[in-house]
Amino acid sequence: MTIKIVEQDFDPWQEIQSYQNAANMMAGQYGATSVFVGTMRDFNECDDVKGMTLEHYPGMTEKQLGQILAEAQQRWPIIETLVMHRVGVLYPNEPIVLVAVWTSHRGDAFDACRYIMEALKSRAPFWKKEMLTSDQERWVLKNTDGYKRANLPAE
Amino acid sequence: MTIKIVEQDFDPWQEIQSYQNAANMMAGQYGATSVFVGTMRDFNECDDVKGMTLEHYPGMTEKQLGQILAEAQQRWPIIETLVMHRVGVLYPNEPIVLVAVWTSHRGDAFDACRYIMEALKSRAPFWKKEMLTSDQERWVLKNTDGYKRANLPAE
Amino acid sequence: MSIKVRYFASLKESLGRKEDVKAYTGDISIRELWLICVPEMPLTDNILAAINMEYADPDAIVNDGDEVAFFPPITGGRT
Amino acid sequence: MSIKVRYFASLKESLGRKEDVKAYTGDISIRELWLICVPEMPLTDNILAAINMEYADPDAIVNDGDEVAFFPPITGGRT
Repeated sequence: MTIKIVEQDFDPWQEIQSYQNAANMMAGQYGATSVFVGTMRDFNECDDVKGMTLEHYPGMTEKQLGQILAEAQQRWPIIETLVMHRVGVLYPNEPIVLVAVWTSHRGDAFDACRYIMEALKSRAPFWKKEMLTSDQERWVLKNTDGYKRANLPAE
Repeated sequence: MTIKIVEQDFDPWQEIQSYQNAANMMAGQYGATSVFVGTMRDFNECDDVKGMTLEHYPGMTEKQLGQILAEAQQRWPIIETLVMHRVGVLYPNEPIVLVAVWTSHRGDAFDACRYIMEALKSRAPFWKKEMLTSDQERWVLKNTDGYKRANLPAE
Repeated sequence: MSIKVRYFASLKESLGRKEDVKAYTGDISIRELWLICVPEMPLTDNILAAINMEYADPDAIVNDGDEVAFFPPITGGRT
Repeated sequence: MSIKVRYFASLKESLGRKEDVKAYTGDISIRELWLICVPEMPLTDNILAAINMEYADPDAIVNDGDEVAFFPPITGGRT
């Protein structure tokens, strides 16, 4: 179970590959991996966004994410979990968040990955400030519900 | 939208990375990626498994998978999808199946990825034959329901 | 013309062959085609059928030139 | 001793500072602490609070040595 808060751009697929190849993964034991990657888009609420600053509350972030992963491990038979989240200045097409869950069976992997992602969005103290192509800056006001289908152009 | 049936071992994370870097992905447009990878374990129904042969029905496999992806694209606003499935002789820890879905919003990515995976298991003509460490061979008789929580050691 | 009948996986192994080709002698159902090709074994629920790579019921009609397949329940994907 | 009060994101920008340190003068609630630190602004539902990095209600009691934080709704993850 690993939580990484990173200040530099990262390649989520390479991170998963490295993590999976690490010794603690128990090769041959896991049968299912569910991954979610959230990536910065270059538009939001109809305005062009050229960059974003992600602020967080160091310490509380790790504490809340640790609790979320512990809850997930109680609810599902999880073999391993990797959670990464960017902070600092981001540009379009850069990954923001990565959640990867390794289990024996696919239902558990899907359910646990989604649970962690939704819990992260509702409890982990991150704040996004967007920089528009007009050079205006604005704070993103709230998150959406990931279980509802998104019909709006808004985030 | 890409379907690949492959006879050689593949690295799912590298495949996703390459696919995502390809020009048709519309950088900056997608915000969410949901991935499922199914990997061969070295045990099943309490016996040690040292290898597996995956047979398929060439032509029907691609046809059924194509229909599944078309259905998913009708139900969710999908930007891109990659589905890969191994055939031939596999060994423990090798990936069997990869489903990756790129969308704007995370709910759509999760839902579509899971839909494709469940539909694949119920409709794509693949058959597994396990080779046990005792050198016995046996056909796997049926698939499990991925929406039910798995409590049994069986697949 | 003719109808091509293909067998897969454990069914192919049980039968000891991977296909039959039957001369077309008028429209017949999947169930009837099975009787002609595999008279020694009943067509149970555990055997699936496809016509031209689409799943088909035992009562579906096979036409001249069709490719029919019989196979056991599928077991793709993982866990 | 004392209570450390931290502000984040847009709230930090509005206030023009990232923290206050208040001398401890007995147990007080989150709501009372806010009144002391930010008398110019009401503690609305749009401002969340944490005590020692755990979410806390406005009525929760702050103890000596605690770290309290106030911040706007969180917006991590993506889409």
